[in-house]
Amino acid sequence: MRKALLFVAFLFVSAFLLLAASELKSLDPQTQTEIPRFGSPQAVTMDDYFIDHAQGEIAVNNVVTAVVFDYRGFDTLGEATVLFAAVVGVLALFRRLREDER
Amino acid sequence: MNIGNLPFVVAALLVVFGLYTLLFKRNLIKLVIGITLIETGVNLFLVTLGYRTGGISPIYTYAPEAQQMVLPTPQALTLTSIVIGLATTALLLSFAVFVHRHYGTLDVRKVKELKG
Amino acid sequence: MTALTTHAPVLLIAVPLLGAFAAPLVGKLGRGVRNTLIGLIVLFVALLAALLAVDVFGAGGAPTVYELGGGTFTFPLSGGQIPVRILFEVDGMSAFMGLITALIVLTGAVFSFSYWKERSGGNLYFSLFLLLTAGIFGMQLTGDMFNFFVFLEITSIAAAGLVGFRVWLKQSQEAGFKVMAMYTLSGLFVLLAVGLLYGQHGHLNIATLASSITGGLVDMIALGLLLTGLAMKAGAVPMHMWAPDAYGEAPAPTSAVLVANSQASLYGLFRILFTLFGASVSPSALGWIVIVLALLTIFVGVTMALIQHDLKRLVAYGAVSQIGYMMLGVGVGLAVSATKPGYGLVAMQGGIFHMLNDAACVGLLFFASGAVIRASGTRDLNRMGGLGHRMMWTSIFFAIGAVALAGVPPFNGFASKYLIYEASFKLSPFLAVIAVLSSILLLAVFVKAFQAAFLGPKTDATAHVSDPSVGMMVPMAALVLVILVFGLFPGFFVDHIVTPAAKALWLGRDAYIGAVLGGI
Amino acid sequence: MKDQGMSVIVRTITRFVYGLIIVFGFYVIMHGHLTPGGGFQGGAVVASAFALLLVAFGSAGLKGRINLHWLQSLEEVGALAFLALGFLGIGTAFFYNLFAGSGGFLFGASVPNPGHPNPGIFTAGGTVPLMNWAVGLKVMTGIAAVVIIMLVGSRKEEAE
Repeated sequence: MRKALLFVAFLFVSAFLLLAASELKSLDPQTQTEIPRFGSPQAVTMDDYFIDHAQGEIAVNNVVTAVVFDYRGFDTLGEATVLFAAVVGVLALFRRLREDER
Repeated sequence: MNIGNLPFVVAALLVVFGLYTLLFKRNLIKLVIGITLIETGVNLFLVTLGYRTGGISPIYTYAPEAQQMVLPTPQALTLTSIVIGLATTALLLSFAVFVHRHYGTLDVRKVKELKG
Repeated sequence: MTALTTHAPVLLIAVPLLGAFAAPLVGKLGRGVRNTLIGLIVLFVALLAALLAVDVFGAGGAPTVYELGGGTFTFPLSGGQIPVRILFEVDGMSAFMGLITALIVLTGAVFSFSYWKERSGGNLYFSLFLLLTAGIFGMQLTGDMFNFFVFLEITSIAAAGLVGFRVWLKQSQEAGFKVMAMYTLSGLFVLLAVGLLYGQHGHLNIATLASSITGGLVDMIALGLLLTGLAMKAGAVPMHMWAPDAYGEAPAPTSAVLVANSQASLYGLFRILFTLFGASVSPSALGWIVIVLALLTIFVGVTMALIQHDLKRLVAYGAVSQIGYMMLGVGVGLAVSATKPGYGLVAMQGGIFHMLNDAACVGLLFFASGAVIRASGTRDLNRMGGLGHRMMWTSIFFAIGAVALAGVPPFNGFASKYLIYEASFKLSPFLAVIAVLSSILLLAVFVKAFQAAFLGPKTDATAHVSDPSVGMMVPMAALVLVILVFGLFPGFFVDHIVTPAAKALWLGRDAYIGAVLGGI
Repeated sequence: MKDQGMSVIVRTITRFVYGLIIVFGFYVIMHGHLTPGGGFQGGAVVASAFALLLVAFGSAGLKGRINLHWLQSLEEVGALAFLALGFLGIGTAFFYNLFAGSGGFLFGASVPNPGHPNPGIFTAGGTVPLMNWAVGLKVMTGIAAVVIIMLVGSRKEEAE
């Protein structure tokens, strides 16, 4: 019974997710009609800024690297920290224990 | 349904598969696989958000002149979230190893010391 | 000095990170050197948080912005331009949360020095401890959605590592897996929501997003995902399964920091409800959702605490129920924030003041129960008894923490809970009745636990126990001091630190956006 | 056959290939600011070479080749270097790119005619290439350490 209810809820959620994903829209700049979102992002001010200014400001050809290490560099520090935390966590779990701790 | 948004639908489908695995599987390793599937779906969704039809990758080294480029931010975000996913998966699998060491099983119905 | 205050938001994160990266290397030189380093770093961080709070509250809680890697922009930005770099935005609420974290981290680290002395893996333990600290500070200070997600994940991984740190206990491994899975799931919800918001609006800064969110379908899906994910991470009731396991199985000092972590998620939730979606979604509907979650959390937390036999787990359920009181206060404030009557601000003050009080009381209770379990060698209340004769100070501290958490008048828990009762009664008497009854039940729970653990005749089993060493007594005494001071002079603190924080959240949406976009 | 790794074919090919994989990884790290890739990707490539060694030769084959304590210390050094590079610009703001376009000898060149394709200037980018190196060091040692610990740790359990 509980499993059946769970399954119905799951079907509901997944139908909602799939529909929502397929119905993402954006506005065609020329014709002002709604077109599928994929392939034509709408709000691109920030990204166009990166593409236009990465070479001038950071002197880097690879715009993604400019974003990763400079414009959003603190995210990358956080990401390196996450990896460090995972390594420390795994090391801690597999560490050598003292005799009285086994 | 809108066929133009097929990549988003595929990403959502991966999330749905992951949710199914999380809800209906009883093995710790399979739960980890479910979480990884959701992660992959979300990453795919992020990276497809930035695609511009006919755009080239946002790198100026030997690029064709005056071509439209795809958005760089989603790629940076995806890179970050992939590494985070790697880290969480590593820790989850280590916990699974230790649960197996203590309980002798990976079945969630038998790993139930903490209840109530 | 001015340079220190300017860079305070980033130093609060970078300095603990420095300690976390250096701890395993420095630890090779010996335990004393490592403890000195950790102590200095934690002290520096606490002073910095206090300095930041003085600075922000001196300006009445108005937001200040720090641009990472800046140099090309000045604030406020000229019209039409959007911030492209990561911004930190500190207003009264962030500074207030920073104070709570600093208090808990300082006492927790000092307690850990003694608590973890005879255990293996101290270097890794303190490394994870400082990573958790940095993550909590980051969640509270950042002004960028994706950056918030990154810090959320840092706290997730560090917290799960700490929960499973005592590898030889089978329960800790089960709890660790559960916590990691739930935290990852909540993080993925937040990431999906951030992706949706980015795809719709094209930026990631909270202030710019807040000014461009209109409340369309995609925005509402993102709101639902954020609400679910952050309530899950805070331990609100339908998603609370991990919380008692985590608080109960983690080493005692880190249980207190885990509570601060839950409060940081709660802060993120409030920031999203008030600032990000404050103008586009009906606040009364959102407020009632939060109130219902809060009532469930209070009720389930207290009733589950009633049936526990495990001292640490009992305190853990108490901590879960207190999350509900904070949500109740802020939820009432949110529900009436469209008309902004006087009691709405009182509710906000109550909910926010209770965060500070809860951190102090729950921290004290976790420390005391950790000391008791360490001394008696058992966690089962039925096998304890008579510990009060030999652990007099610990029992007094436990009693003070318990009555303060349950909201008995001269202590600080009463000061904040009274504000919550008063304001929620004005919205609906039913809410106040449930809140008061649950507080009385919580008092009964703690009386039972106190009686089972500390009272009773001296037995042979308790002959060898004694009060813990000075290193563990000092942090407990410090928290008792905090509880007494806040309980005896609540008016001063409500006026000077709680009201600016509440106003920053309740009324400060335009100021928060204006600090980035220049008064739109 | 216990813990001896895989067949002789795999071991021979691994001996030829793993050096090439490491060199390719270092190339990806070094040219992160010019071509696709960067510190994370290159670090992951180098770590995959360690994982290949581990699979081919078993945990016994790793003895004498890789020292876990060294890996751990190097990872911490990489993380500290990354943080220190962030602290370099604290005169302006944390993570301020101090060297970019400064004309200094440490990656200080600036790009002529920005906004247009070029063959790539290796000495440009300021702190970005340095951060690539720091992150690359961190990621290669970190992932290698995780893989080795998890494999050796769970092997030990089977032996008991």
